[in-house]
Amino acid sequence: MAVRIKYFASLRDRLGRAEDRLDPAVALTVAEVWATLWPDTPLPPNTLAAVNMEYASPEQTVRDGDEVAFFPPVTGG
Amino acid sequence: MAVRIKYFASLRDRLGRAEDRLDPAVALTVAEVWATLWPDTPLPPNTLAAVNMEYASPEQTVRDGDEVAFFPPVTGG
Amino acid sequence: MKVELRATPFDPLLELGCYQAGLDERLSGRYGATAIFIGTMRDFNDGDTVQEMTLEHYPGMTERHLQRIVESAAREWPLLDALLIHRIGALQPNDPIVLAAVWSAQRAEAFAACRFIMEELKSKAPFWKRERTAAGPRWVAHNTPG
Amino acid sequence: MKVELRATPFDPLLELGCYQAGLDERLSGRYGATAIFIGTMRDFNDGDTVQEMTLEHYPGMTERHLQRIVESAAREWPLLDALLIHRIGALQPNDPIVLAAVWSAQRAEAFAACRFIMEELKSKAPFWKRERTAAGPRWVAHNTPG
Repeated sequence: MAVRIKYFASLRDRLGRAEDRLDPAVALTVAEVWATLWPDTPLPPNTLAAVNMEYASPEQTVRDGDEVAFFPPVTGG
Repeated sequence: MAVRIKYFASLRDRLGRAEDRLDPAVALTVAEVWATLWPDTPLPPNTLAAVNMEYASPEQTVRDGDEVAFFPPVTGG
Repeated sequence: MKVELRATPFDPLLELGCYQAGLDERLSGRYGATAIFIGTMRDFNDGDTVQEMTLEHYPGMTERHLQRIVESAAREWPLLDALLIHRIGALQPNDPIVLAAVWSAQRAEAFAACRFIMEELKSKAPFWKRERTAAGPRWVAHNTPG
Repeated sequence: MKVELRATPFDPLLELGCYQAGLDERLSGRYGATAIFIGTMRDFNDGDTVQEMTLEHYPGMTERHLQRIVESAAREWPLLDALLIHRIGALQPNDPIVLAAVWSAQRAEAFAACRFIMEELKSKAPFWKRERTAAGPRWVAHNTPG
């Protein structure tokens, strides 16, 4: 199972990278994807998540081939 | 005492004239101005009145030199 | 702030562009929000085709009330500028009737003030529409609710 | 309906004029109301002078959500047309950021839909602003409430 992870804006700057890749042996939730990649860094408050470009809850299950994104509150307009 | 009276839009068309003049011996209210000029025609429902270009109630007293206007609901914009 | 009656057709976008060019000399970088409303003459109303429309007004009272409406909006919300242009006279379908534009730092007050100006104008400014239809001329009895 | 991201400066009034010229071929005389919002870059924010701004987005997700926001508005209100253009990339003060315009028969739905599009965009479309101030660059933490 392969999952692509993207980070945007201040979160990307803070983490020091824009993308990650994960090949977990078992199905993970969005929250578990983060915890696996960043075991020492709790997900910053107000961070939003998307799976395949749709907003997702931390409990949402991630499937093979999914793209998971983490980003701060949006500030467009 | 001299009072000018103006009629606008559908009300003017209905009355067949745009202006009137009144020289009442005593002070009149807006409603009395109408009743004096049009004793046989009740003020049509929803008719608005203005005194010196400010919206006025039927009870408002009209003074010497005032301009009184009667018109239907406004439909600008 | 500018409030104006126009007896001949006008181009709202051109008016906006010209007005904003002058405004930018004073306010460049200060406004973050512009809310604009344009009212345009339709070729139908109440189920009938409308061929032409005449906008009557009460000279003096109309200008005074339009001015007051814009001033009220500027007292109620922190506006940086406002522009209000309204047609009078004979209009053809698709002719602009009214342009209301407000500039402010942020969007909430721009939206609220623009809406306020239009609702006040519709309910208080002495204008009257007479439509020419196939069945002859008729006065528009009342505005649609906001 | 048109939804577009722009990587270079655009003129909202020119865009509106061009779009409406095409729209008039189909809808001349049918729309009575156009509600427009233009968001412009200010040269100050949170008490500091802002020299430049960069708008980051999430390619793919941003376009999808903008499109969906406009479609939601068109489902909720009887819109005749809508135009939404949003900048990405490097902006200078006074540069337009966003243009939202809707056309409808009457004003209530035009105002409501334009406001809805902006509030949805502000809360859901994945854009992020980074400002350059005298003290260095900083990310804008959140939007002002609508």
